[in-house]
Parts: sequence; structure tokens; C-alpha cells
Amino acid sequence: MDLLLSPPILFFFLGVLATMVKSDLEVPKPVARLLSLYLLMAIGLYGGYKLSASGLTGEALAVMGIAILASALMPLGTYAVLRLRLSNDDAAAIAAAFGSISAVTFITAVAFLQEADIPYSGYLVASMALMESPAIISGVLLARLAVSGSAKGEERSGIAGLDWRELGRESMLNGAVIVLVGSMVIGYATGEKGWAAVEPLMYDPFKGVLCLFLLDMGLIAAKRLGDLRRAGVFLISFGIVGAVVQGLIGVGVGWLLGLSHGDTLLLAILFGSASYIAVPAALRLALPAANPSLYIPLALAITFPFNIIVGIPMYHAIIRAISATPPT
Amino acid sequence: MDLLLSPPILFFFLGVLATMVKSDLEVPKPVARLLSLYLLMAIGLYGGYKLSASGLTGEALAVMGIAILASALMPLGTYAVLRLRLSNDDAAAIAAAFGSISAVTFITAVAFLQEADIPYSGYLVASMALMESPAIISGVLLARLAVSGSAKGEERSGIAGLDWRELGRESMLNGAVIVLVGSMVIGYATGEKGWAAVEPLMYDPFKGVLCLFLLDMGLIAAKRLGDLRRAGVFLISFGIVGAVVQGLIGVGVGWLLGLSHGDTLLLAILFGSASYIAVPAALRLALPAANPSLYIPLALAITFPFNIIVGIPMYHAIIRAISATPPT
Amino acid sequence: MDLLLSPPILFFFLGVLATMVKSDLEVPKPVARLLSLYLLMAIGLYGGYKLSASGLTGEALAVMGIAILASALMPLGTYAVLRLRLSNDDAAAIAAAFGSISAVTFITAVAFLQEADIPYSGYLVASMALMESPAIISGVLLARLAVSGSAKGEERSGIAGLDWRELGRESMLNGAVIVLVGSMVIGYATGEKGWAAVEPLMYDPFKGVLCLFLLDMGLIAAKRLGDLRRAGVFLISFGIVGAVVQGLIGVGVGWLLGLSHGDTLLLAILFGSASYIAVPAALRLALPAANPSLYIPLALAITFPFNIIVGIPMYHAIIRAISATPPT
Amino acid sequence: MRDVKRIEIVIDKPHEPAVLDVLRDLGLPGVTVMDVATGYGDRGARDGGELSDAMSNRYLLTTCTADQLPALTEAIEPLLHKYGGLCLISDAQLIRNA
Amino acid sequence: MRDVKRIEIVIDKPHEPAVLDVLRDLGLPGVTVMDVATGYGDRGARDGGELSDAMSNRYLLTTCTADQLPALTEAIEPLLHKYGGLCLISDAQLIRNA
Amino acid sequence: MRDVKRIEIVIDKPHEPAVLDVLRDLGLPGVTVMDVATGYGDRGARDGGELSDAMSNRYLLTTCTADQLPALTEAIEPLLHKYGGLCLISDAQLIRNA
Ligand SMILES: Nc1ncnc2c1ncn2[C@@H]1O[C@H](COP(=O)(O)O)[C@@H](O)[C@H]1O
Ligand SMILES: Nc1ncnc2c1ncn2[C@@H]1O[C@H](COP(=O)(O)O)[C@@H](O)[C@H]1O
Ligand SMILES: Nc1ncnc2c1ncn2[C@@H]1O[C@H](COP(=O)(O)O)[C@@H](O)[C@H]1O
Ligand code: NA
Ligand code: NA
Ligand code: NA
Repeated sequence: MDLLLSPPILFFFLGVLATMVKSDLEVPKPVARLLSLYLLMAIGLYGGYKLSASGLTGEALAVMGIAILASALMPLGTYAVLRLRLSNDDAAAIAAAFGSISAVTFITAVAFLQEADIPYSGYLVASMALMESPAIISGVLLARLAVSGSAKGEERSGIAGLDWRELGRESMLNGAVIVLVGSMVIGYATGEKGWAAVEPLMYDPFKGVLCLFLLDMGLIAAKRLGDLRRAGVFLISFGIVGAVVQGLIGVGVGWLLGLSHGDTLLLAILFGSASYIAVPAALRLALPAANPSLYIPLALAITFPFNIIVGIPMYHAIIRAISATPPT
Repeated sequence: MDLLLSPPILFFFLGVLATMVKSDLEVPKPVARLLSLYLLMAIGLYGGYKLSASGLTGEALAVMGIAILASALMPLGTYAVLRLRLSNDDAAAIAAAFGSISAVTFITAVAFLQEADIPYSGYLVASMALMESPAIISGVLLARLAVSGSAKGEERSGIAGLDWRELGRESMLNGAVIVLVGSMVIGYATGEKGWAAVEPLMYDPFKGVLCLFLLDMGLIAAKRLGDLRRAGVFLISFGIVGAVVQGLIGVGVGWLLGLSHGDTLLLAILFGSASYIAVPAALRLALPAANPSLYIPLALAITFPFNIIVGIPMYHAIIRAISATPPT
Repeated sequence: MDLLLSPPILFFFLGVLATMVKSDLEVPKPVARLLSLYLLMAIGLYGGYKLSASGLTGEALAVMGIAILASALMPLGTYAVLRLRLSNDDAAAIAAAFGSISAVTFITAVAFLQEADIPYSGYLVASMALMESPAIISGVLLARLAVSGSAKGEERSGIAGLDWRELGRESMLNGAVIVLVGSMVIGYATGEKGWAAVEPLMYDPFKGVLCLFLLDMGLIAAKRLGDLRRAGVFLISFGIVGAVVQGLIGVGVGWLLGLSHGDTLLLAILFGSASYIAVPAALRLALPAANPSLYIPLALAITFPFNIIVGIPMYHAIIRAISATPPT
Repeated sequence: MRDVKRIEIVIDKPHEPAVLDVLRDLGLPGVTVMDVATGYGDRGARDGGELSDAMSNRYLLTTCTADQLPALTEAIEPLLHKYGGLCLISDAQLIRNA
Repeated sequence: MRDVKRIEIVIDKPHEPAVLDVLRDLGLPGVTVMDVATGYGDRGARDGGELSDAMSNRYLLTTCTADQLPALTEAIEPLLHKYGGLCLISDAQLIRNA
Repeated sequence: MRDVKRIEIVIDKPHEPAVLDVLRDLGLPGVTVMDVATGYGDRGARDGGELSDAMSNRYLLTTCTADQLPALTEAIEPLLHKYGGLCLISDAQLIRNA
């Protein structure tokens, strides 16, 4: 299978392997931060540049609107399911992570499309940026509503004691969100000329940097796997089944809107991926009682590998199949 | 305005914004160090390479000589002005910072010229390298002369107790100076062939790296702004007026020497920019009593943003205007 | 001399100079780690890619086999010599370091060949990867055999108490080895298509990154020189003479096998270079009693500079001379 | 050279600002903050913050007088209960510039 | 707030896992690990691990009860003898979440 | 296991060499140096040295005997007065390789 033979994915496996065999290989934290900063800037600038070329079409606005809604509403369903087994805060946190998106999964899908010479639209990057935060707010609201009016006089719990400004800040001003949105705006504002200036750094070495970053992701994901021992079958299977269900909703939406093959695939990945960077950072503040050793490993060590190894080619095949029969 | 719409400047704004909204966005220290190391190497190698092509003309030597003099003498004037309000050591430190140069401001101006397809000469880079240190020595001498023969028996104060070797080391062997000068010499020595080997790293991605670095500069500058609360109106206005006066001297010199548009602009930027890297590092040792929370924020959070946002286009316009009437 | 005038070597000198003059120039640890990670990935991917193009010829397998043998057997001779003056563990550790290889020396030689437009084969990179570990195992065995049956009941000493699994892990699963071998396998597996995806990052900026890394190597090597004060003439001369002897063996092998000029040069460098990254990391665990302040500075501050400054051009000249008279 | 209470606090990096606010409100003279590479505690292992600060800790060192201590512990304890982490208190002597 | 023994250990980074095993075996509640930039001791100067961890140290901070101390020192001492480094023990009071 | 004085020093990074010279001149057996991420004191806030070391601190940990202490404090005090920073002294027990 071609994607599995692409360098970035193979470097992810290499990282997993290195952790498995207890190698001392490590990517220093500041390097990991630089790599993700680069990837966010690169995808943001490119998306903004493409958007400035295509302009904000009706299709673009429609998809972006649906993306926001999906991020805000999907957590309601997942939360209900997760509450069957998990504490209120943990269920809300995981629902938020899965409602939001994983930029690296999206970027890996973009690299897949580039390999396969399948075009995609810049507004998908915009949709990614727009999907990061709503799920966080929904998750926090769900957690608060559940305890509202409860006896606990704890000021932070309950919808009453909710500091909206603070919640907005924590959900929308996370570093990753700022860089992605900011780069997109800059790419949009500077258009052709701006892109020409940054392209040698922000486009050409892109896949190579992705190799370095996925190597580190492999190292980290494998390390985090251990945390899931306590998690149990229910949670781990949710990490896959839940992701696929959401991903298929994305496929369906793309099909109904008659989006292109590439755009539908990216939409599926946005719906079906779970955040392990922006959302956890926000939830430490907004939902401190939720256990990060549950929602981070689930998104990082289960859903992320599943998506880049199985999910992307799977949605690719499904979309090709159904694209034979357009909606009437 | 075109420059304001260039990605590097916009990323600077993004960094400022991120700090303003209290985002957790941060560029890890080692990454910031790598970026400035890269920028110094890149500009040094390029300048040396251009110098090896053009050779050391009389014009080149004249400008370089004047640059050294300016760096050494400008502090006398600024020190006198600053003494009206500041302590002896603080006045000397700020005079030194403004007599020296800001490599990043220079590099931003170079990027501006590249955007506008305006040529410039390699010896301007040499002039930058030559201007870093003399101002430091002048500043320290000013501070020492002022206290000479004073009652204080403190061995370090006073011109008598001055350790010249030490002062030379601290002013000329700062890491930033070494890398800049060293890279220039290497670029000069290896010429065409050497440049061909490093160009893919040292030239093509240059503007993209500048975006990353200015993003961090925006984050840091905005953080440092707070320190200036205590500084007062006098100092803050000096950060702009003093810079402009020095910058205009640079324009005048370029005009009298009949330098090209690009060279005159860069000379103005060298004269009008203030150091917040090499000079502070040296002054912690040479003038420990000077307060770094005064001269660093002033150069970093006032003069630097002013220069890249207002200064560069302003000098650009002035030079275009006067270049109509050459000196007779 | 051309190589001496190549930017990477000159940046090494710049680093040495900066340390000599006590400049505060430093390359942060995470940056150094990123640079060596990049260089290992780049050379591994390129070697694997070339191997996938040329295929595993008989010549390739022969050289790789000999490389493994050389790495495993050369330590026997050097250990015997070093025992004349050094403790058992120190002698074994140095023998291991010199039996293994220095990837950066190899990479510098590759850059030299590229400058001179001399071709080389991908299996030399494979040989490098294969030579890293055997010498470590030999060194540890030598150290253990020497003390076997000795009165000391210390569980770790002696061949009996040897934990083979552990020794294998420590010698073969070091981070540097994993990245090099892994990248080579990935380059081999993904071939033309994979290389096209990573080339903009992994090939074009290669020499520029080498400049940055050798600048740091110069800083570090000069710092480590001090440790050798205690080492004495015997050890320091071994760092050169021992390296040259091994290097000449490499030249001889290449000549006997009728290898190309480039391949012979690289083989000489593999034989004649000493490891200061992978081997020390492994020996801290496998031979904790060996003094790292002996074998690291020797390989880093004596043999490495000698090889990149004198060794490479010297072997280059020798090979050109003898290539006139092929073996009959 | 005067006797002081030496205070060490380990806290999730996202909650560091809350702790610094406490120290400032108490008017403590200064603080030194260091990065934590890794660690483990009741809430399991922590990483070095490769991807986000969500799972990384910070180490704070500060000093206070014996009379300031009760107010400090009282202000810190709820933070530790809510966010985890720890606070170590020991006796030391301080030399400062003046 | 309870009395504890405050334990600091400096060890070669390659041997850190061995020390962590000891702490876990003794069932110590937690540990905080920090990178060491440089240092020197009997075995000469250490670097920051630019090239490999062979010459770099790590700093571990942990706590134990007075009764756990003998077992800890007994387990740590052989490691220090074999690998170098040091262990510092002092008295402190601990505030933890519960 | 022997009693020692545990010395902590926080100093501007540019002045770290001056402190290390003092420790060496006193013949102290070793030192461990760590990077300081941020901090504040009388001279305001410090950064992590993003641009230069001018505004960044370093943390030094060392040990000495009770008799060495007076000489150490006497040598360190002028540095702290001139450059700022602080020195903390506490009691500890040291385990070393012999
Ligand atoms: N006994 C301890 N000694 C040293 N550090 C500790 C200890 N317990 C907890 N920590 C640190 O505090 C962090 C949070 O602890 P916890 O809230 O128990 O998970 C851990 O990751 C450790 O870095
Ligand atoms: N007296 C000391 N105070 C603080 N740190 C020390 C001391 N002695 C040794 N160290 C640290 O322990 C490491 C190893 O020490 P050694 O095994 O003596 O070389 C040194 O590199 C220092 O970081
Ligand atoms: N009371 C304190 N506790 C811990 N660290 C301090 C304290 N006072 C000062 N520092 C550290 O010493 C540095 C210099 O202090 P100062 O010279 O007062 O600005 C500060 O940036 C802090 O890192
Ligand atoms: Na999602
Ligand atoms: Na200036
Ligand atoms: Na060798």
C-alpha cells in the first residue's frame, strides 16, 4: 500500500520501534516544539494563500459553517456514549478532544493527497482552524451542566460559576490555534507575493520535516501506550470506533455537498481525528479534574496512528467507491 | 503599504498579539538561539560572498571607516543627552546600545530591499559587523571617565582600574559578533564555490526563517514592554527620536558619499538601530551597574518595532525624495 | 588546499577559535541534537536510496562483510597496543571507539567527494551503519575476558556474568544507530518516489547544515582538548598514528577489491575514524569503569579534527597515487 | 545572612501562573523557576511537554520568613489539592544583595 | 503538612533508569527529574550532552519517610560507588494533595 | 554519609564563571549547574535568555564542610552585592563514591 510506504509513515513506525526496543533515541522538547510550530505555520500559510487565490466561495462558507457546527455538536453524542463508563469530566474531556481536530493527522492526509496528485481546497485548512475551539467549549459546558445545581458549593463547577471570558481565552488563544489562524490570515493577506517569499521554507521541505516530526510522534505515542493499560477495552475501542463513526459522518457531508474527492477526504479526517495538543492544553485549565492520562494517550496512541495508517487510505477507498453514485 | 503586508512583519504583529491576549504561545529558547544563529550566518556568508565578487573598492573602505567612527562617536552625543535624566551607567549603556546596531533590523531591511528589487553592496554587511563593538567601548569609557578620580575606591570604576584586554574581549568576542564576522570571512574566502554549497540553506529559506524569528521577537518585545512602565516618557521618546536622528545622519552620509539607494537605506538602518543582543551581553560584564531592564526593553520593544514598521519605509521615501537632488 | 577552503571545515575552525578566545558562543544542546539527527537521517536516506537504485551487488555484500569483520577485529590489535600503557577498561573502550566509526567524519568526506564530483556507492553508508556496533561488543568482551576467573566476585566483571541481551541492546539500539539504520531502510524501501519527497530537506541544505554542526563540533572539540592534559603523549599520538594505520588498512582493502576512488576513500575514513557519539553512549552502561574523559576527547578533539583536516585529503592523494597500479 | 524558609513547589506548567500570583500577592521578594524534564506522582508519569504543556511540570524555588509561612501554605494548599503537585518547606540561611 | 526526608540525587543520565528502578522498588510516591546543564566532580567536568548523554548528568528530587531512608541509602550507595554522582539528604516538610 | 553544608546560588549567567572560580579556589569537590527558565527579584523579571544571556540566570548547587562555609560566604557575598542573585545555605547529609 503506497501510503504505508511513504517516508513520513515509516518514520512514525521507526519511532514506535525505537521506544519498543528501549532505545535511548529522543527528540528534545524544543525541537519537537519547533517542528510543530513549522508545520502549523506551513499549512496555515499555504491554506491562506490558496484561499486568497480561490476566494471565499459559497461552497467554502458552507463547509466552514458545517465544520464549526460539527465541532460544537459532535461532542454531545460522544459524551452521552462515554458517560456509560466514564466520570463526568473524563467523558466531557474525551468528547471535546474528538470533536476538535488533530492538525498533524490533517497534515499527513495533505501529504497523502500531494503524493497521489489529488487537489484540495484552501478552505479545508480554514475549516480545520475553525474546528479546534468549539468542541472545547461544548465539552466544558457539558461537564458544567451535568453538575449544575448539585449540592457541591465548589465555585468552579456548575454553569453558574463559569467564567466565559476565561473559557473563551483558554479555548481560542492556545498557542497552536493562534499560530494556525494567524499564519492563515497572513497567507491570505499577502497572497501570491507573500507565498513566493516563504515558499522555499514553508513548502519544499514540508514532507521532510513531517518525517522528523512523525519520528518523534512515534516515540511519544509508543511511550503513552502504557498509560492506557488502566483505560480498558471500552475506551480503547472508542478511540477507533468513535473516530470512524465521526469520520464517516464527514464522508457523508462531503458527499451530500458534492465536494471534490480531496476535500471530502480532508473533511473526514477533520471529523474523525482527535486533538492531543490544543485541547489538552486548554482542558488542564478548564477541566482540571479530567485525567489527562486518559484523553491524551487515547487521542495520541490509538486514534492518531489508526487514522494515518488505516483511516486515510480507508476513507480514500470509500470516497472513490461512492463518488461513482453522486447524490441526486 | 507593501512592507507592512510582508509576511515577516505580519508575524511580528502576530507575536505581539499573542502576548497581548495572554496566549501560551512560546518559542523555546534553544530555537530562538538557532534562528538568530542562522540569520547571522546567512547574512554574514552572503555579505562576504558579495564582497568577494565586488572586491574592496575605495567606496567600500570609506563607508566601513565612517561606520566605525559613527559607532564610536555617536554615543558621545546621546550620552550627553541621556545624562540629563539618567544615572551615569544607564546613560552610558543606552548610548552604547544605540551606537551599535541591530542585526535583525538590518536583516529585515535587506528583506525589504529584496522584495523591492533594490540592490545593495556586500560591504554594508561588513559595516554592520564593524559597528557592533566600538560603541560598547565608547560607552564603557564614558561611564568610567565620569567617575574617574571620584572618591569611590571601587576598583572597577574609574578609567584607571580599567582592564583593557577584558573590555576588548567582552566587546569584540561576543558570540553574535564572532558568528557574523566569521561567516563573512568564510563567505569572502570561499567565494563563488563556497556560496554555491551553502546557498540552498543560507539563501532560499532566509525570508521564511525571518518569519519564525520575528514571530518570537514579537512575543518577547511585547513581554518586555511592561518593563518600560518605570522608564517614563523621556526614555521612550528617546527610543524613537534618538533613533530617527541617528538614522537621518546615516541618510546624510549616504547622500554625501553618493551611495546607491539600497546602500544608503542600510546605512540609515545601521545608524538608527539599537542593539539588544550583542551589547547587553557585553554590558552585563563591563557595566554591571547599568540596569538591563532599561536599555534592553528600550531597544527591543520601542526602537526595533519602530524601525521595521515605520523607519525602513520612511527612510526609503526620504532617500527617494532627496536622490532627485544629488550633492554638488 | 580546496577542502580546507570549504565552508564546513572553516566553520569548524571558527568554533575552535571561539572557544580559544573564550567567546560566549554556544550552540544549545537541543539544537546540536537536531543537527546530528538531521545529518544521520539525510545520509541514511540517501544511502538507502542509492542502494535501491544500484541493488545489492556482490561487491556491495563483500565490502559490507569486510566492514563488519574490520569493526569486530581491529579492536583486538589496538587493545593489545593500548594495554601497554592503559588500564584494562580504558584500553578496551578506546579500542572499541576506534573500531567503530564517526558518522560526521564520514559525512564530511561525502561532502568532500561531492565538491570534487567523485562518485561513491550507497553500500558504503550501509557499511558505516554495520560498523558501529561490532566494535562495541568486541571491546566489552576484551575487557571482560581479561578479568575472567579473577578473584573479584563483582557480578558484572568476567565473561560469565555477562548479560548478552543487555550488551546487544546497548551496542545496537543506541539512538544514533537506530536513526541511521532506520533511515537507510526507509530510503531503500521507498526508493525513487520516497527520495523525491524528502530531497528538498534531506539533500539540498545538507552542506549548509554541516556548517552549523561543524561550528558546534569546533566549540566542543576545543573545550574537550583540556581533558587530554592528563592523557599524555602516548594516548594523543595513538589518536593520530592509530587512526592512520587503520585508515591505510582501509585503503589497502579498497585497492585489493578494486573499489572506485570514492568508495576506497570512504572505506579508509570508516576504518580510520573513531566514534564519540554512539560508542560512548553505549560504554557508559557496558563499561562504566572506563573513563569517558579519556576516550571521548581522544576521538573528538584529536582524531576527528585530524581526519577532516589532514586525513581526507591525505587518503585522497594516496588513493590517486596507487590507483595508477591496480592489483594484479 | 538571615534565616528563611526555603519553599519548593512542583506544579503543572499550565497552573504555574496561579502559583506565581499567590507568591506576588504575599509580596515574596523573588522566585526562581526551572523546567522539569520528567517525573511521576499520584497522577502518573509526566512528559517534558514535547507536544503541549498539558503534561509537563515546573519547579519553583522561593523563600519567605517564618511569619509569612502560614499565609503561604494556606494559599498554596488549595491549589495543590485542585491541581496536584507538591510543596516542600525547609530551613535555610539566605545571603542577598543587601 | 508532614515531615519527610528530602532526597536529591545527581547521576549520569545513562544510569538514571537504574536509580528510578530503585525508587519504584521502594514504593516512593513520586519523583521530579531535571536536566543538568554542566557540572564537575571527581571524574572531571561534564557537558550538557550536546552529542550524547554519555557525559551529561540528571538531577532527581524525591521524598521519603524517616523509616524508608535506610533502605533507600542502602540501595543508592552501590550505584553511586559504581557510577559516581551524589545523593543529598535533608529534612523538610511536605504538602501534598491529601 | 557525612554532614555537609548544602549551598545553592542563583546568579546572572554572564557572572557564573566568576562564581565557579570562587568555588574552585576554595577547592570545593564539585558543583551541579542548572538552567533557570524564568524568575524575578529586586531587579525585576528575568527571561530564559532567548536572545542573549544578559537577562538569564543560572542555578548552582554545591556542598562544603562547616569549616569551609565562612570562607565561601565571604567570597560569594561581594559577588551578590555587585551582580545580584542569591545564595541559600542549608544542612544536609552527603553520600558520595567514597
Ligand atoms: N514525593 C515526590 N517527590 C518529588 N516530586 C514529586 C513527588 N510527588 C510528586 N512529585 C512531582 O509532582 C508532580 C505531580 O504530582 P502528582 O500530582 O502526585 O501527580 C509529579 O509529576 C512530580 O514531578
Ligand atoms: N559536591 C558536589 N556538589 C554538587 N554537585 C556535585 C558534587 N560532587 C559531584 N557533583 C555532581 O555529580 C556529578 C558526578 O560527580 P563525580 O562522580 O564526582 O564526577 C558531577 O558532574 C556534579 O554534577
Ligand atoms: N527570594 C528568592 N527566592 C528564589 N529566587 C530568588 C529570590 N530572590 C531572587 N531570586 C533569584 O535571583 C535572581 C536575581 O535576583 P535579583 O538580583 O534580586 O534581581 C532572580 O531573577 C531570581 O531568579
Ligand atoms: Na474530530
Ligand atoms: Na545604531
Ligand atoms: Na574506525
